[in-house]
Amino acid sequence: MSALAATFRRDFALMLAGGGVLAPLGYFVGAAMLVPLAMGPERTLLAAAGPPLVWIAAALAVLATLERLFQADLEDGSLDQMLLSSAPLELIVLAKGAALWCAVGLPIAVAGAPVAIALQAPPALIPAIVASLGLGMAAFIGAGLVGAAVTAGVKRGGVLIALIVLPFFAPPIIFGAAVAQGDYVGSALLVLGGCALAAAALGPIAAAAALRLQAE
Amino acid sequence: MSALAATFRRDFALMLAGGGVLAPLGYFVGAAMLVPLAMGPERTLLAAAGPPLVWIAAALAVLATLERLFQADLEDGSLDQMLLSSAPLELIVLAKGAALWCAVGLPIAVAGAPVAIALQAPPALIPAIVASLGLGMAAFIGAGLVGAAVTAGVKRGGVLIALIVLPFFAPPIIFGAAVAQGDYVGSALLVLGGCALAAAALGPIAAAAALRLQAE
Amino acid sequence: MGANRPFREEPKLRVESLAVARGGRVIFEGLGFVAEAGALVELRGANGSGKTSLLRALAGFLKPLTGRVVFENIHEPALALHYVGHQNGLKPTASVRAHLAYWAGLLGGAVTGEDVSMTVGLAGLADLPARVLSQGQARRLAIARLLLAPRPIWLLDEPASALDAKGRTVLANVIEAHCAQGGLVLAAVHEPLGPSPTQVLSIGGAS
Amino acid sequence: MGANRPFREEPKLRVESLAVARGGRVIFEGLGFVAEAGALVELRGANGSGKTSLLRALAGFLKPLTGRVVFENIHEPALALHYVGHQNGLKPTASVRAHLAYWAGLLGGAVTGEDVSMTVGLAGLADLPARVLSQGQARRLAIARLLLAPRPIWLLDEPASALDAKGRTVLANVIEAHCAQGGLVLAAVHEPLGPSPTQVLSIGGAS
Amino acid sequence: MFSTFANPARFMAFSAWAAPLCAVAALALFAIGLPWGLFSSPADYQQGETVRIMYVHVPAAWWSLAIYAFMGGASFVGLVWRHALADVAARAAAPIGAAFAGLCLITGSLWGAPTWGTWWEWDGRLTSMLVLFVIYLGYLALWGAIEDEEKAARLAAVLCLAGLVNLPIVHYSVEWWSTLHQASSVLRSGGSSIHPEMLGPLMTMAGAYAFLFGALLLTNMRAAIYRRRVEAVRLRSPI
Ligand code: HEM
Ligand SMILES: Nc1ncnc2c1ncn2[C@@H]1O[C@H](COP(=O)(O)OP(=O)(O)OP(=O)(O)O)[C@@H](O)[C@H]1O
Ligand SMILES: Nc1ncnc2c1ncn2[C@@H]1O[C@H](COP(=O)(O)OP(=O)(O)OP(=O)(O)O)[C@@H](O)[C@H]1O
Ligand SMILES: [Mg+2]
Ligand SMILES: [Mg+2]
Repeated sequence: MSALAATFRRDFALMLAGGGVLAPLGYFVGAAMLVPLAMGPERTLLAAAGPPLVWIAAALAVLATLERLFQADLEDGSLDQMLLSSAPLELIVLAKGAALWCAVGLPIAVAGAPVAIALQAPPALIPAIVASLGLGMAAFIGAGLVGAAVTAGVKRGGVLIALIVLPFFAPPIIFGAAVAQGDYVGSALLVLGGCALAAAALGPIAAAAALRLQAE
Repeated sequence: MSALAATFRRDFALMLAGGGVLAPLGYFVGAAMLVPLAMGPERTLLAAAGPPLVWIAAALAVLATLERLFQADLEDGSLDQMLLSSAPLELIVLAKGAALWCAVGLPIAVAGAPVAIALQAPPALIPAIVASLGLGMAAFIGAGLVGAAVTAGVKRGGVLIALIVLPFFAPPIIFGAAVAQGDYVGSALLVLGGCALAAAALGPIAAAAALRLQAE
Repeated sequence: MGANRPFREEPKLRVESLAVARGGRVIFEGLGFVAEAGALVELRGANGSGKTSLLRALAGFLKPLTGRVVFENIHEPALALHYVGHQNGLKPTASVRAHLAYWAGLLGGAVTGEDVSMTVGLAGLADLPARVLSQGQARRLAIARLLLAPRPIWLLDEPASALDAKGRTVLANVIEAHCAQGGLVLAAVHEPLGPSPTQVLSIGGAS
Repeated sequence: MGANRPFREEPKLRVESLAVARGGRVIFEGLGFVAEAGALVELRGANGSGKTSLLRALAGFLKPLTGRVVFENIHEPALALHYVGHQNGLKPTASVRAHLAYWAGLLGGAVTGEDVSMTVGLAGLADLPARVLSQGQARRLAIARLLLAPRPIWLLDEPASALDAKGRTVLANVIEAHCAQGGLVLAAVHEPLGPSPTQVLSIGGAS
Repeated sequence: MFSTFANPARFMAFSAWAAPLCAVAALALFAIGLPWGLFSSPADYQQGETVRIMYVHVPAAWWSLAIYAFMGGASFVGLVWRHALADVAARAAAPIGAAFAGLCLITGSLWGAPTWGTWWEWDGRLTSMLVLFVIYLGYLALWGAIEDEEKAARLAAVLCLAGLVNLPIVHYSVEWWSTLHQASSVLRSGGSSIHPEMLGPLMTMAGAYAFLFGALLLTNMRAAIYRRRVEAVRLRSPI
């Protein structure tokens, strides 16, 4: 177990170091703030189109943090040590994902509240939006782990990763956007919960399988 | 001069290697395709809100390619060689920027046409949109060079870079979105041209200054 | 499992007609040898002859083309190996202390970081981020892994690179102590490490 | 400017009361020496004593705290230096040939890559991406830079690391030839390079 | 892994005659199905003649899903039993599946223009199908990005298995969020509800697509195996 605790602590610390939580947050908020810029001042339009875009900003913010997730470990030799650990790689990857969720997913979910308001989401929906983002982030990260692991060996995989991972981001985004628009909130949240569970359970297994092949 | 040619050729080749032009394209198209997913099927809404979002997708696609631009050079020692080159660093950075524009900016501008159509932009506007994207990409890259240089030393700068660069992305996005919406197209294109020129002229100088400090 | 406890299992390594290919080219074929507990095996060969490839195949990172690698008298296969490769496996932003703590957890270490960094001569640098370490200091940190968690078999890839004279003697002592404990050390080298090898394995000339 | 042309300028390096600090800590101070054309200066010192810092200060990458570095009889300052550091400066996806072509352009080289890769013993690997090169092969590629473009002053940081015996002799010959041409070589080393140094500079014990 | 090439040897023998046979069968069924569907089958009472696109569209859709499922199975076998032939099969099927998916998208939107009055709509089925198409592309892109075949095969297999989750989404999308696209009328519990006069040609075309897939798959696999054999020979000769 202490291998997992160590991995979690280490990765969490690494993500806070340099840039810190602020960085992905900045990306998220920045990307979201581009929307009003692009769409112009009409509040009606923004009110209609804005809220779901919170999800795009969130998805892309996660994507930006995924590229180097395993690539760095592969290049600097850390992956070798992960493979020699006393704990199975699957759990170690799970711990890394958990650290990512705490360091990036959670802050973004929380920041989702002000951002959603800025994008004219009805205040009544904010709690649901934050909750849905929290679940959605878990789903994104679970799927992202696989994409990151599969492309770890590829140079500039960060953009190939987008091609591979975005399809898997589609379901959470669709249902998350539904929440943001106030459509069938309850059931959408359920589906998101399902996505999150499935991703958290299957993601690490697939990612570990891919990583074993990466270490050469 | 051959130093610049060599830099351009090398960087262009590096960007095509692994992932290739397809990669940033995939990111761009992927990000743009998320919009309808998030906004749902109402085509009227999409027609109103969609086209400007092409610019957000484009901006974020560039952002994704910026992170490692100088960070890798710093870590693997290539920056030292750039500093020892017979040509001034400013010009070498310019050449790198030019390579980035050709390998990423141009393809995205071209891909802007189908994407804009998918986002319900009026076909008559497509040529203007593509042209504006071409100019906007130059502006993005010029500003991005500075951000990449300043954050080269920072781990996971890719997300910090967003914070630093996105403000500079705002003007091109505003005017570019105006073009996408068919507002004062002509003058907007002029402004974009101005942004592009300014960024291409000043970006490399500022970036080079920052890089000199990075090499320690 | 304390660091002081010798390896009663008498670990043994048997390699049978091993062949390794990289990127579609056979690097070496038909390699076989046996290494007993307490042995120090030096791998020698020209640049590109396949020393690193062999070590990575032994560690299980690289699937061999043919042949097999057998560890005998190893009770916990997950805890059998240490690998110190060309790459030190450091994170630029993490401090020396943080690295030791992480590895202790990851590899199931029992020793405290303080003693270890003292041994390898990193005392006083505990709070520096790895980014600022000198080449040799970084290498010492990687070598510190060997002392953090007791594991019977050590696979070392040019462990002495970038080390100064003092660093080399420390390394030599560490290796000797491990062999004396009944550990098994395989090291790829270009020059002798110091302790006289019980076995020297030369890998065929590269391209 | 052909590679064969000796350096008529008789390059000369004068360092006066140099002090370098890293991250707020003074690494060394009051360092002064003069190196004449044709000299091979070996820098020695424990890990962390500041060899790399000194070389980077001489190269102008690192701003010294105090003191100054003067190059004499150098007509084109931009073409004065070669620097081979701990990092080889390779791009994993670029081929050996691509690297040589790039450096030739960047550094204003005159020689063709073929001869060079022949000299350093990379012939036959020209099309391999740097990613797959072995440690020593990568080092050889970095050393090939020295031959690509003729520059009077070479700053080498542990140039022989990861090189096999053959590689070391090649390196020694290259250095001797350069000095014989009136070039100037400063090399940080832990063991002698081969050619007898005209000057050995020891940097004070590290913190 | 090379021991398993004894098995591919048998496969080569089998495919040597199976591939052309599939090709012939496909041609024959197309020869029957196309005229039957495009000319002699009844027009739809609402959609009129455009309904005939169905005979191209629907089989393409079905098989693009089936092929991905097939790839999933092959990937699983390749990963678990390290069966070289399975890797080859998955890789060989991908471009065909991608082509069918693309065909489904194109014919679909061609069909949509007259019947729905729009080329494209972000409706559940259409979107999920587009996602499947992108997954195909990602799978192929990954293969392209990794030089080492062995490694590419395993990594792509992992990706392919992960992508399986999209299949049920595509199939049930019409029921989950019922928008434009019509629900299943053939592949549904409780028997098909489609007009038998249409069912005939539709099934003939489905069969034709099946044999077309078989023929293309086997030829692709043969080509890949020949390439790998050359590789194997090179592997045996040290540098
Ligand atoms: C780009 C647009 C379209 C796409 C991507 C698309 C996609 C699909 C897919 C994936 C299936 C197979 C579903 C399954 O069996 O699981 C399907 C079946 C079908 N599609 Fe489409 N479709 C499109 C447009 C249309 C249009 C415009 C029509 C007619 C109005 C249509 C009529 C049908 C019919 C009749 C079936 C067979 C349903 C069944 O019996 O299972 N499609 N389509
Ligand atoms: N993917 C690949 N494609 C082609 N050749 C490869 C690939 N990977 C490694 N090689 C070759 O395999 C050989 C063995 O490399 P390896 O790192 O094992 O050598 P080494 O003995 O460790 O050399 P060194 O002493 O320089 O560390 C090298 O010649 C290298 O070029
Ligand atoms: N940013 C920094 N903050 C604090 N200390 C630093 C920083 N950068 C370097 N140092 C210290 O400076 C010292 C000199 O480092 P340098 O790389 O010059 O040593 P070196 O002589 O090259 O050692 P080696 O032989 O291991 O290469 C090291 O002790 C290192 O820890
Ligand atoms: Mg090696
Ligand atoms: Mg040094």
